[in-house]
Amino acid sequence: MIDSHLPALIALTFVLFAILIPMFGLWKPKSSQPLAVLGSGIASVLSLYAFATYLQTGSIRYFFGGWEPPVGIEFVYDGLSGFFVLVINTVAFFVLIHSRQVARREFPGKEMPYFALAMLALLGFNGMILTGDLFNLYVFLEISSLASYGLIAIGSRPAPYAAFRYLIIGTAGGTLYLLGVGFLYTVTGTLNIIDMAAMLPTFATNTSVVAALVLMVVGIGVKAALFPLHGWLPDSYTFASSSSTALIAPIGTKVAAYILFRIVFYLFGVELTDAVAPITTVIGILAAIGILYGSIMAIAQTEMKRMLAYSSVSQIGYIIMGLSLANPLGFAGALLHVLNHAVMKACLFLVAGNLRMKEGHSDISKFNDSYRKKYPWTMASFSVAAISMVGLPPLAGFFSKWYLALGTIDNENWIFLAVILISSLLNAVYFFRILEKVYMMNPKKDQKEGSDAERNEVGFSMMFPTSVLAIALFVIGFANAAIVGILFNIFPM
Amino acid sequence: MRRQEESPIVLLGSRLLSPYIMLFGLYVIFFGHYSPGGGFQGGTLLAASILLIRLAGGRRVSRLQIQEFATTPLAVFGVIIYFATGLVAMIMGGYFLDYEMLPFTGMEPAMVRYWGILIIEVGIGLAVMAILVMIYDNMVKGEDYA
Amino acid sequence: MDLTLVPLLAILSSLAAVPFILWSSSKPNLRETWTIIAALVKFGLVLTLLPSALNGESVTLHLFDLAPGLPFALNADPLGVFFAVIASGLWIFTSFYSIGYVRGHKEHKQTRYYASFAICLSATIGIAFSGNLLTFIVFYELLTLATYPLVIHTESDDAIKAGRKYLSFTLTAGLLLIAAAGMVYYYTGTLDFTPGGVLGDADIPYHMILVMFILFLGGVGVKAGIMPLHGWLPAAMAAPTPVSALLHAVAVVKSGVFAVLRVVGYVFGVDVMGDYGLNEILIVLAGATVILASLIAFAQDNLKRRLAYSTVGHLSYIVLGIALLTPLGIQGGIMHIAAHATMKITLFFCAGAIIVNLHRTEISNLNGIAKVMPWTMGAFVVGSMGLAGIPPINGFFSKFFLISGSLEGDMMIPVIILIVSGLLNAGYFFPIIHRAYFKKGEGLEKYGEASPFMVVPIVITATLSVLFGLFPNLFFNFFDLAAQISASLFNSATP
Amino acid sequence: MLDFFLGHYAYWFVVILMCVGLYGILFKKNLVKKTIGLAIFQVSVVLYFVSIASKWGATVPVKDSNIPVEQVANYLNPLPHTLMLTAIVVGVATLGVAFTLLMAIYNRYGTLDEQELLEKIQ
Repeated sequence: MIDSHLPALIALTFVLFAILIPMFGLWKPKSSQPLAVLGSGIASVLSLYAFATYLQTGSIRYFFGGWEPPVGIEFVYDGLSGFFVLVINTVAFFVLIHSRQVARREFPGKEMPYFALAMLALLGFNGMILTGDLFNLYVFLEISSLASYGLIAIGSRPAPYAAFRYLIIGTAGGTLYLLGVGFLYTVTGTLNIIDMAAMLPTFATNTSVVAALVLMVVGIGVKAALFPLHGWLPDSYTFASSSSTALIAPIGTKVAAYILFRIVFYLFGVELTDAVAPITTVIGILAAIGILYGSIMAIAQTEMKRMLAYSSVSQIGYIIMGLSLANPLGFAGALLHVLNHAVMKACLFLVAGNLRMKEGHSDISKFNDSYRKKYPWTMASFSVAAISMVGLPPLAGFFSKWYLALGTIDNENWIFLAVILISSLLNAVYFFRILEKVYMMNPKKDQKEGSDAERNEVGFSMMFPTSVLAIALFVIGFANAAIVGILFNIFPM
Repeated sequence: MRRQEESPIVLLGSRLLSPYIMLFGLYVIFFGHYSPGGGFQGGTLLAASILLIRLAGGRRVSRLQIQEFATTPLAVFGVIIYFATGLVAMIMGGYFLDYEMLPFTGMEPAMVRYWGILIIEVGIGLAVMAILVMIYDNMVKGEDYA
Repeated sequence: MDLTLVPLLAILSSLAAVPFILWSSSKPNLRETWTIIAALVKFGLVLTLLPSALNGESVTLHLFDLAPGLPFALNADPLGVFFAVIASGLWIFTSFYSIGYVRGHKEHKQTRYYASFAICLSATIGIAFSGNLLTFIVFYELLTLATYPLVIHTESDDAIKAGRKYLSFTLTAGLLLIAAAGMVYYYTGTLDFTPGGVLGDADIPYHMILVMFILFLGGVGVKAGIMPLHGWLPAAMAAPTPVSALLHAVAVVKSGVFAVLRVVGYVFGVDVMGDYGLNEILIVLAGATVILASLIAFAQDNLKRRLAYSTVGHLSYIVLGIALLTPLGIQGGIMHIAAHATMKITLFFCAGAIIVNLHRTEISNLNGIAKVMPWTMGAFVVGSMGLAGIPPINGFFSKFFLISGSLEGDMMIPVIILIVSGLLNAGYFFPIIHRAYFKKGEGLEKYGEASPFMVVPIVITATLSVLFGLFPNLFFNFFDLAAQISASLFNSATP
Repeated sequence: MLDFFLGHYAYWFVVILMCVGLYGILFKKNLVKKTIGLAIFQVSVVLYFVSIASKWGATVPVKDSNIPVEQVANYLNPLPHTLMLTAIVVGVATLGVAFTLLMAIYNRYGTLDEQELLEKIQ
């Protein structure tokens, strides 16, 4: 009986905990974080169970209020949404475990609002992924965005300004998306994705549809930080508190990328998308530029979180590029990269959080030899995640690049292939720079010798999620054949 | 020109208007399920009536109306009404918010829906009112929340 | 006896030693015992595969899928066993030698050194036993990564620079290899190493074959030190000498050469190489490298750098032999893998012994050292004579086959290149011997022979060079093995 | 041509409003004015939705005994209006968050001028 309710239950878990946290939080502020962990933990278990159910019985459609579409709002739990929900909830679960210490240190006294907002943001993300209704998607988009603005504003001194800039750009993007939905609604008279997908082919030549597609892609592109629209991202990720960044960075842009997948593959379908406007080509090129731009900018950064933020711009490019290839290999590669990048980036930002916790900064130029003595496990996790980002086998990062590379070869798109390979090298430059500093360099003679440093590792609640995510990279690497097998089945064509 | 003391005319006018706005808000909420209206609009009107007094009378007067600390629980309570109604429907075997499944015995389905929607609207109205007042209060306090 | 799991165990045996090495980092004796146990176990495991390899059989193992349709496949075929025997056998000597060298030199961070070394060996054996290109890439990149800490072991500025150079060369190479593998997979749908190649049956436009070949060349050519991709090798001499000895004379560079053979013989196939004239590219590059590297070696005063350039030259002997595409040429190339390994490791060991014992790295300082280090310099003579191609050392044998191979293919230029290069080898090695034996040294009174930990491996490897020259089939039947591998490439190519 | 302009006057109004909003977002230096621009931008889309749902001579979609259900033309389409109700709520929430952020910015830096802010942050 519970099976048919799963899509709603996943999202409603977050509603429940978004209520519970303020209730208990007013009375006992310390209970916020355990509650948030519990909430996301329940959601992760439900998503895992739902995905297992999906693999056995197929997709689930959930009609709210019993009204069948196109009248009512529905949640669609199919392979794509199931995969994304599973990824983001699991990653969020680990990040929230990590947040306990960070919250106490970086924003004491604001735990209750922080974790309530985190729940709302996750509600928004889950809702965006699960909903089968374009307008409902907009609402969830705004819920998640508003919560994200709040989460980003909780941070260092300039954080509110970064959040405000994100708010302006993000809301404008959301509004453009809404306008696009309006155009489609005037043409088709429905808002349900499945319903609209059936009708759209007859309106392919309608200029409203062209405009709608462009508006929606631009609007979502802002949220996904697609290359020229990424301006908000570096500042937001740098100035926000460690735990906000770790929560939003692996999840936020992925969900926006998910919407692009939904629009391109499910709403319009690839042939129709290309017949309407050369969207896949354009976003492919933008993604390629973004990959190179992000990597080069990352090399230029001296602050670790900022470097990782630019690296995110680059990595989201991989995902969008996989989408633009529009073949099974590119699709599987992009989705695998969603998983890999979520895990890698979460791990890397948690490492940055660990360093900020202990050192008070994450400035690369101050990294030195002593770190490997002081934080052996943190730095080991960092190494694993970094090597995976570079894309060396047998870690997870290699395989998503492998499938993406196969996808580009399949399309005979040699430029994209070159971009993927070059960017791996650029990744190597900015990650090995840190590894070299921490593991390979002798400190200068006048500095304190590395061997004098005492071991000063972060506590279990921070180390556990960091190391679990690092180990997950090995597991994903070795199990990728099974994962990709599932992803191939999800491919909608 | 800024004046610290209250203006009796404004306060009196607001006190006169406020109950009518509130009444209209209640009307909008309670007739929302079968005519134009509903929880959002009604809640906004309720909030307007409260905010009018707060604007005109300042904190001293407004404390007599709804205390600041009460807004969060009220909002949570409103959301809980909404959430619980949906959940009850779910537990009774329907979809979330499937009013037909609500456990009102001896009523035909249409009437169950009628009452179901009304309960939801009340919840929403309460939540909207409380949250709007909360936003106002927090802004007046001018604290740095970020 | 069921051998299915042996290749996997051979790979894992040194990897399994890593935790023990790390765990016993504060007890040097115990730590080094682990290394030696791992080396012996590994060698023993590899040896058990030898009989079946001599029968031309392969031991295959499909563990799990790395990607759908691309299993993590281990395939201990004759070629793989051949390479694995050399690498794991020489690791035993290097382990003993390392103990002498590292302690004698009082190196820091010895635990990291031994752990990285063990991982390197796992990766090398993995490369030897890879059954398809994807598995191969996995180990190839692992080797890159594990060698990096060894290259910059001294942590001096030079070493850091060398490390960066090494990484930028090898990582780029790895990416090119990935691209090449992707293209092969796209056109043929398989990445398995098949004797005779997989590209022969596929319908591929000429320019694509060419692109793939160039990508492969870039991918494997870096580790094989083909000019102009050799730049990292002399720089990597900043590493401690045992590293240079095993990795930069045997494991890493031979993996590159081994990869060339895999690509030529098992991916492209001899026929495809010949039909498209790809071997000519390889002959030109390898021939030029042989001559140029020898000439550059003349100009080096640093002993290890001279040896490094000599390595670059000799690697291209092997590549040249493969590129001849004649049975004897390939046989000669394969034998030269073994021959060069024993000879060059001897020379590097000697260089290391000199560094530890006398703290001298420049050739111009080596006057008269034969008097204090007779055993070491004796071995040095054997090694350099072998590289110059003087019988009865095994270098002569492989060179003989290389020349026969070129004659078999009616190619005169490679013959000339090989003969000239032999003379050049003699030209840059004999002055060292001359200095050591016939010039008068200064300040040598207080020194004696190096520690037995170092001298014994040196003497053994030098003896092995001579023994394999006299009896090529001694112990491991290298000669038969090489002949058989070479034949397998041609037999299956002509159905 | 004139018909085209006059016939779509509601849309032209929306377009102009949208441009005003965009101008505010892009070119105003004061963050409050930017926020106002954002609000105008959002409202223009709301008005667009309302305008597509407008219908002459139709009534609210509550069943009227005088108008048979079959005469759909006599009932308004309620959907765009309800959607916009939600969109307005979203807009209000956005404004709320924006002003909270602005207050935080003002408390920390004492200015809302973008130029000055950037200088102070650097």
